[in-house]
Amino acid sequence: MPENTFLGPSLALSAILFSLGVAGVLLRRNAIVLFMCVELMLNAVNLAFIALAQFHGAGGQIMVLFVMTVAAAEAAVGLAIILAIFRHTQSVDLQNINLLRG
Amino acid sequence: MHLTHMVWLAVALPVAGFLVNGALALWRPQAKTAVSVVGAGVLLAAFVVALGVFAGLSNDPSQAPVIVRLWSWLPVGRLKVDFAFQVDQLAAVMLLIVTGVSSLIHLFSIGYMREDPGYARYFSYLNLFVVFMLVLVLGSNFPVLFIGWEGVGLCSYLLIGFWFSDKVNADAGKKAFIMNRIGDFGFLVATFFIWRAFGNLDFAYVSEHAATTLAPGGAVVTAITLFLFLGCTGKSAQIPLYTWLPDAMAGPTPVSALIHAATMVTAGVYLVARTNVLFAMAPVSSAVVAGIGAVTALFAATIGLRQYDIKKVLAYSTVSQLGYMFLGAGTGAYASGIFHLATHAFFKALLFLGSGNVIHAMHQAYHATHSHEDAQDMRNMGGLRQYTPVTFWLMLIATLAIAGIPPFAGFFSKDEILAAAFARGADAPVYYVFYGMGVLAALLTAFYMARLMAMTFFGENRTGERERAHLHEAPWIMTGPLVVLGVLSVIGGAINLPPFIGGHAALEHWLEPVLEPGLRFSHLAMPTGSAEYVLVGAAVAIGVIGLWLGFRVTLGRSIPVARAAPPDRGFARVLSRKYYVDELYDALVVRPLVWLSRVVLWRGVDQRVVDGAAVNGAAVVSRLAGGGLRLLQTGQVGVYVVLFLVGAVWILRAVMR
Amino acid sequence: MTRLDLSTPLGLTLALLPEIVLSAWALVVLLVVSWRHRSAEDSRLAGWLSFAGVAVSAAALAALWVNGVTSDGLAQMVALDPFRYGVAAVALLSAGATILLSLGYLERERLLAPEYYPLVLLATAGMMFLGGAEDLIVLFLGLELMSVSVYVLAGFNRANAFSAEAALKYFLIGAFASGFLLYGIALVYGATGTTNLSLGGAQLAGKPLGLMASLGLGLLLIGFGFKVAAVPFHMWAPDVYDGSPTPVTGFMATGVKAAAFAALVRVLMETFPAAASTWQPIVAGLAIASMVLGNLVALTQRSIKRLLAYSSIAHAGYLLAAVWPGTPVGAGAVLLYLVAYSLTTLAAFGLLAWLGRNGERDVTLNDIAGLAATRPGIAFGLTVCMLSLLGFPGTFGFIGKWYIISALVAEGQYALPVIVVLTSVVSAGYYLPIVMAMYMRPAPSADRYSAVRLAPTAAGAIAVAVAAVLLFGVWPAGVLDLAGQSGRTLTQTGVPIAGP
Amino acid sequence: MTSFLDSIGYGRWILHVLLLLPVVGVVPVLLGREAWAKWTALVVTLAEFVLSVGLWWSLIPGLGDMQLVTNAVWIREWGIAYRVGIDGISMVMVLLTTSLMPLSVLASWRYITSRERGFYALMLTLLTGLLGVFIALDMFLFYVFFEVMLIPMYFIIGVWGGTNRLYAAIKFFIYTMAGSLLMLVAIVALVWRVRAVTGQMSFSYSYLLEHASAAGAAAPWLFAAFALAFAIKVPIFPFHTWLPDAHVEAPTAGSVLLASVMLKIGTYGFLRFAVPFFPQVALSPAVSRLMVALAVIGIIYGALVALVQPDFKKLVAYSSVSHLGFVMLGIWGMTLQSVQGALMVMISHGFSTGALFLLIGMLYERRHTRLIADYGGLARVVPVFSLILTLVALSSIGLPGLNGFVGEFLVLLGSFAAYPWATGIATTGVIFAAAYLLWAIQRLIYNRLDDRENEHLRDLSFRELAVLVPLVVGIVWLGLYPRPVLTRMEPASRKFVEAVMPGSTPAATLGATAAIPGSGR
Repeated sequence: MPENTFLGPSLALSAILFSLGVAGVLLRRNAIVLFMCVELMLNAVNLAFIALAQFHGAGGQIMVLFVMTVAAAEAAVGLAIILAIFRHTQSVDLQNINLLRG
Repeated sequence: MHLTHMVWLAVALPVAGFLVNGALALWRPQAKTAVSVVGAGVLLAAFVVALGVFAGLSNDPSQAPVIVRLWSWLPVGRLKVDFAFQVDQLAAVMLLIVTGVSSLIHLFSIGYMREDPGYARYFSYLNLFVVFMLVLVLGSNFPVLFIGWEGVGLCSYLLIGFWFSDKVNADAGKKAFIMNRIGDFGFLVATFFIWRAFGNLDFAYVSEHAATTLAPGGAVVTAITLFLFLGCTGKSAQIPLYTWLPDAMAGPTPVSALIHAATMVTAGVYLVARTNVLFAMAPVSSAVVAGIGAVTALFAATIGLRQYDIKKVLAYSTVSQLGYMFLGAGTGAYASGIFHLATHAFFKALLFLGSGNVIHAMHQAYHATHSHEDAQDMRNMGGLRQYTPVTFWLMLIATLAIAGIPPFAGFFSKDEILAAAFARGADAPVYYVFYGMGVLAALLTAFYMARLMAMTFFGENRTGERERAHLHEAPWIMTGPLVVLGVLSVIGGAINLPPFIGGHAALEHWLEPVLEPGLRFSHLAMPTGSAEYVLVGAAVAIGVIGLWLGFRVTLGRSIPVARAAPPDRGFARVLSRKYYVDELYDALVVRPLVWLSRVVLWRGVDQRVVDGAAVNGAAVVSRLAGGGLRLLQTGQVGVYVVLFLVGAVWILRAVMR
Repeated sequence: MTRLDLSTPLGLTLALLPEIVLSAWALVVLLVVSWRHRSAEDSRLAGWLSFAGVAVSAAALAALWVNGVTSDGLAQMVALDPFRYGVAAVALLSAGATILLSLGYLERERLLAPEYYPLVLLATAGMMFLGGAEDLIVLFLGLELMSVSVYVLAGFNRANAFSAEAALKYFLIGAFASGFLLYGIALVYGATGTTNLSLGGAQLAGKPLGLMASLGLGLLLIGFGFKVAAVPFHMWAPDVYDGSPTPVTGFMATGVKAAAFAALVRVLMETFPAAASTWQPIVAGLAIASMVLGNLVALTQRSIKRLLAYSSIAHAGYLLAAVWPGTPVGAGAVLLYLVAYSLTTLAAFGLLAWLGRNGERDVTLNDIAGLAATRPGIAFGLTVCMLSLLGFPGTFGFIGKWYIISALVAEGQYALPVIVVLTSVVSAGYYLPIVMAMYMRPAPSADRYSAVRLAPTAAGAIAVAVAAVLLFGVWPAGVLDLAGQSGRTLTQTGVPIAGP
Repeated sequence: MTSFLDSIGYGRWILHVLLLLPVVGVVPVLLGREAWAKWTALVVTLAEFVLSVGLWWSLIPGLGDMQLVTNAVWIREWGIAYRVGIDGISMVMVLLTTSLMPLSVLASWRYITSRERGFYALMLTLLTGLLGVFIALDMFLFYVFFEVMLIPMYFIIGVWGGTNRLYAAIKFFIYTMAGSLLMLVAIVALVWRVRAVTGQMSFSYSYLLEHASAAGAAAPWLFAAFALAFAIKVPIFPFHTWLPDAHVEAPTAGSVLLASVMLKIGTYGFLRFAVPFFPQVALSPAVSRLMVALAVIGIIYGALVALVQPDFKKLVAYSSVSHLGFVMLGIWGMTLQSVQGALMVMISHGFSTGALFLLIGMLYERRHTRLIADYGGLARVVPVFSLILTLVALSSIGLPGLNGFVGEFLVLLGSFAAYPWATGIATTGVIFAAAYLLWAIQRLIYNRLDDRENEHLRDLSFRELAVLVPLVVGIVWLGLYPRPVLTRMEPASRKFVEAVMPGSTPAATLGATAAIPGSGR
């Protein structure tokens, strides 16, 4: 076991970053920014994985790699979707995107 | 032929008549000769059978009732109701009266209804009535009696509303049925009480075990008898359920004679006699019966004073006379009640048929001149004795009979009842009051009958100049039955001649086997000697005075024709409007009930509360709730995220509890 | 019962054969469509190829199932039990039906991009991994594979603003929810030291749940709540279901939901059986909220597609109610209900896809008025679907509800079943008007529906589904048995043995 | 007769054939020509009736147990089986159903003019559903039939009904379903509770009945769920408001079957399931007082509301509420007489109310109105119609000598001992019944014929007479000689009463059944 793991601070930082991401999603209206905030949440979790992996073996670290891959895939798909919507509305402001409701 | 076969034959004959006439009514309504032969023929045959039954029974030394079980009707566990007939002395008497009077009235109807398009239908109803009447008097237990009890009500309904195109007639029929049903409610409840107490519904069983099963004067027997009597008030038109009977005069006059005078309406008296032991064990109920009877006798007689429709007078007279019968039965003089029932059947049938002849003549006259005057209003009559002499003499006999003038039939029976009431006064003083009312009613009876005779047959004729030429006596087929009834009204008293003029109370002795259980509980010491003579003398005097006053007052002034008559004033108006009882019932019962049903129950409870608020309300609330929740779905991702986070916070709080 | 030795490559390959076949097939199809992607012909080719892939995968799955293959020792990453097979079957069923329904639909809607089909295959592979995941990593990967594919499918009708909006909403909130799920995985991993579900369960057994595990559980529930469209994480569902191409909607409502539920059941029953008292109230709350809201709001919908979207939220509620007991019977009920619901919903959306005329987005009640007079077959099929969704006896839906109620009552739970049935009564308020419109109202004109032509493939798929709904409704013994066995095996694999 | 039936193995196949034949009959109805549909349906329903008649002789006299029982595994794991069988009660209900069905088909002959194939197919399906309810001895099977028959009726009302049919159909469906779904929960709960005690899972009626005490503390809730389902079906006040709407909107055949058979399923359910499963609850003072009170309210309330209905069909619908109140009173009277009476009311009501609906349907075919005010004086134009209407109305009023009286009298007689006050109040129902029906009859066939449109109405045709005469015969026969029916039901009724209230009927009273040589076998 490593002596100085900074587990507590790492997890706290992770939680703070995650919360920042959540807050961003909650507060922002731009689809791209919103997506960036989601990415922030994912990376916050990655931090937690890394921190925890110090104790629990490689599983966490492997997970981080997968998460990064998945995030990349999501980004690709997501940006394409945002692009598609931009063609229709000429905007990525989510407040204008409410054709579907009720 | 054995007695048992005769019993069912007596019922089967009118059944056959009903079926044949019913078929003819539907498919060959014009075959009037066939209808007449069948309709009256089966009744005459039934009367012959009834004579045979009577003879058979009087030759039977055991005096025990003959029970004829036809089939098992309602067998459920302990309950074993057979469709069975019971012939005993009481049933035999009723059998004779019913078939006899019915035969006469059927014959009369052949003439009276000749011109009616519903001739066949009429006879089928009339036959059916006799069927049910016989079931009523022959039934050996409460449910079978109830078949007849309701069946005669049905026929009464059908016959009152015989000319149904007129709403008044149809209304009268319906009213009769529903008023009777109120009484039937009482009958049913009484039956339930009896079942609970006895576990059996046979008359024979109840008579035999009443003394050991029930406590004399106890609550149960009192309840049974009061509910039974409620049934009687409906069927026999006593206060408070009497109002249908005057309306029932809307039916053809022979129907009024048969059903609403001679037979059906006396069923209540028969029922009390049939269950005499129960009434005898319940002195309170008996007093109620006698009291209601006395009050009704007096009350109806007062209304009779001021009626102008000849049939209405007779109708109130019937109510009044039925009151006498109940006074007798309530006093414990069951035999006297039955006696009066028999004599009343003769003279009242005679009166109705006579009035039928009068109406027939009046109707013919008005019909000939196409006039639309009221053929039943006595103010349009007067002096008819020249035109319908036979009818006049016969009705005069009946009037004397009903007024209690010796030696006519009514004298003996009415006198016995009054004497019994007086005698009962010795141990229950309230009966003195009843007696007084009875005497007063007798006075009024004589008065209104005299008024009827005077207005109809005496004085100037008021029918009209042109019409007068068309007034004729009825044909022999109608007068013939009247003659027979006239003879019976004269000599009818002979069936129960009291000892003080040398008779030996034949009917009373004949009925003894049936009435004996009741008499054990309420023995009646009839007045004898000088007291008896005083009572008889007083009764006769009252009758004579009433008649004299009646003629005197009526003939003493000129009578305007109905069209020109001024409306009654003061108490006369109250009387002619029958104390406003119909209006009172309408305002207190009918209207509130319809209002309750329509406004409160249907529109209120049903449509507003149950359906509106609860059922459709649930649907509306669901839809509104859905609509409200739907508002969250704004299409805005921001809102979705907020809700998401609300849920997230809720879950995270829940896991960390 | 055949036991596979998972330490050998052959054993591993065999164990994952259906998924491997499907994934590989998807790549092959992708390769094919990369040079044949212009004409309707090409689209049809890709479709039939993909259907063949589904069939082959199904055959592999059947081989595993029939032989009762289980693992020798503890399965490490992917479960080898009938529950997985059942869920995989639902996913394949959903995929196969979706492909058949799409064959004509895409042509009619001029969506001639054959990439559609490989995406369906990949999403299906994702579902199978998700449903069979025995490890949180696999679970996450399966989930993302499925989700990313479905994001694209939702927005497949690029030219249509509704479709694009649906895709965007689904994607943004989906990614957001994935974050929660992932965080949950991290915390569970932190609390137990493993990503394996059963081993994690062994770690958590017999002691109170710590803070980290609790938070992990909560975050996982949030993530799954989103995927199964449980209230209050449901807001995306009506919009996305509404905007997506109709066959995709059917696919989402069935396959995605089934896989997510399977994973949820597995996580709760294998990792958190000891914490039942913690998650049961949450599951119950989600279930009740979903049943109530879904059914009530569905009452107010005019568009049938949107109505079915809300109804699918309600059905998520019923399924959550079946998750509540955490017993084998409950797991069996979930599985059976998923099968019943999937069959019915696929048929319903399939019919709906064909009733919507070209260019007309909403099919409302008015648009099916009097349908029965001229198109009795379609009307009958849709009626059977509505009755099955309603849970009416004689249909498969009833058997599903019966099983759920049974599972709840067996645990002495009465409130949930009562809410299940009461909200079902509410649901009659919107299912029946659909039947009513078809049978009891006159058609606007005699030839109103003469243009409705079902493609033979779609008609065949729908007919089979409707027939199955009726058959299993009357003769459910076989599927009940399968579901029951599958449910039982779920806990058996949860028996902890020595870790790696 | 019995030996003939034995020789063809009647008892072994009859119940299955009765259930299957209508479903099989649906095929030719749907595939054949439109014009043939009614003939096919008539033939099938008549065949069904003829086949079912043999049941009359196939029960062992004096035995109150289930007979002709079949037991075939359906869903083994859940203890669900295809279990069917009958006792005296269900036999009579089956015969009631099969006898009314051909009449309903005949009554639809000219009434149904569109989509005939669909209509008659639904009628046949409905027949299977109705029969299934009465002969199912497995709770699962029962529940399936109980619900399945809603569908045909829903379509019959909704497609061939009157102007407000959509509302009526959905109300009927949802209302009934609401109750039955709660019962479903109760059934499952009972099964699991029994399993917890005995270790065996079974939906068998007899097994559950034997072990129903396992319900324990949950019994009141389970009873409530059963009772609610059946109370809605009966319907008991205040769950009755679906009935007038459904009746008024339904085509004649629908109304007839709804009133004559479907309502009886509610009371049958009480007799067969709700009360025997949970006797302690059903007979607890609170529950029995409540049920008796609701029964009496139903009697009076139904009659009073019927009094003021302008629509004759609605009037008859409310009169059903009143009549079914007698049945409920009889069941809770819990004596042999009252239970037998309740069963007789069920049968009688089937005949007389069915006939009333048929009659008003015949008028409606001629004049296209059901409002009483549109008629009057009809007795002059249509005497045969009027005669039958009067007779049927009198039967419904409970005129002794006709069928209506027998049941009501026995119910009241039997209930009086336990509930004198309630029975007394209920007895006033006879007054109100006379009031509302006679008033309606008067306004229909008596009074002046003042509407020119009524002057040339046709009297009943031969077909219509063929529909009505069997009912009239039944009305008179059951009124005068109900003994064959009573004796056939008595063993089952006795079993019910004794099971629910042990020791209530002393052994000495068994005489009635023993003393019937010549009837039955």
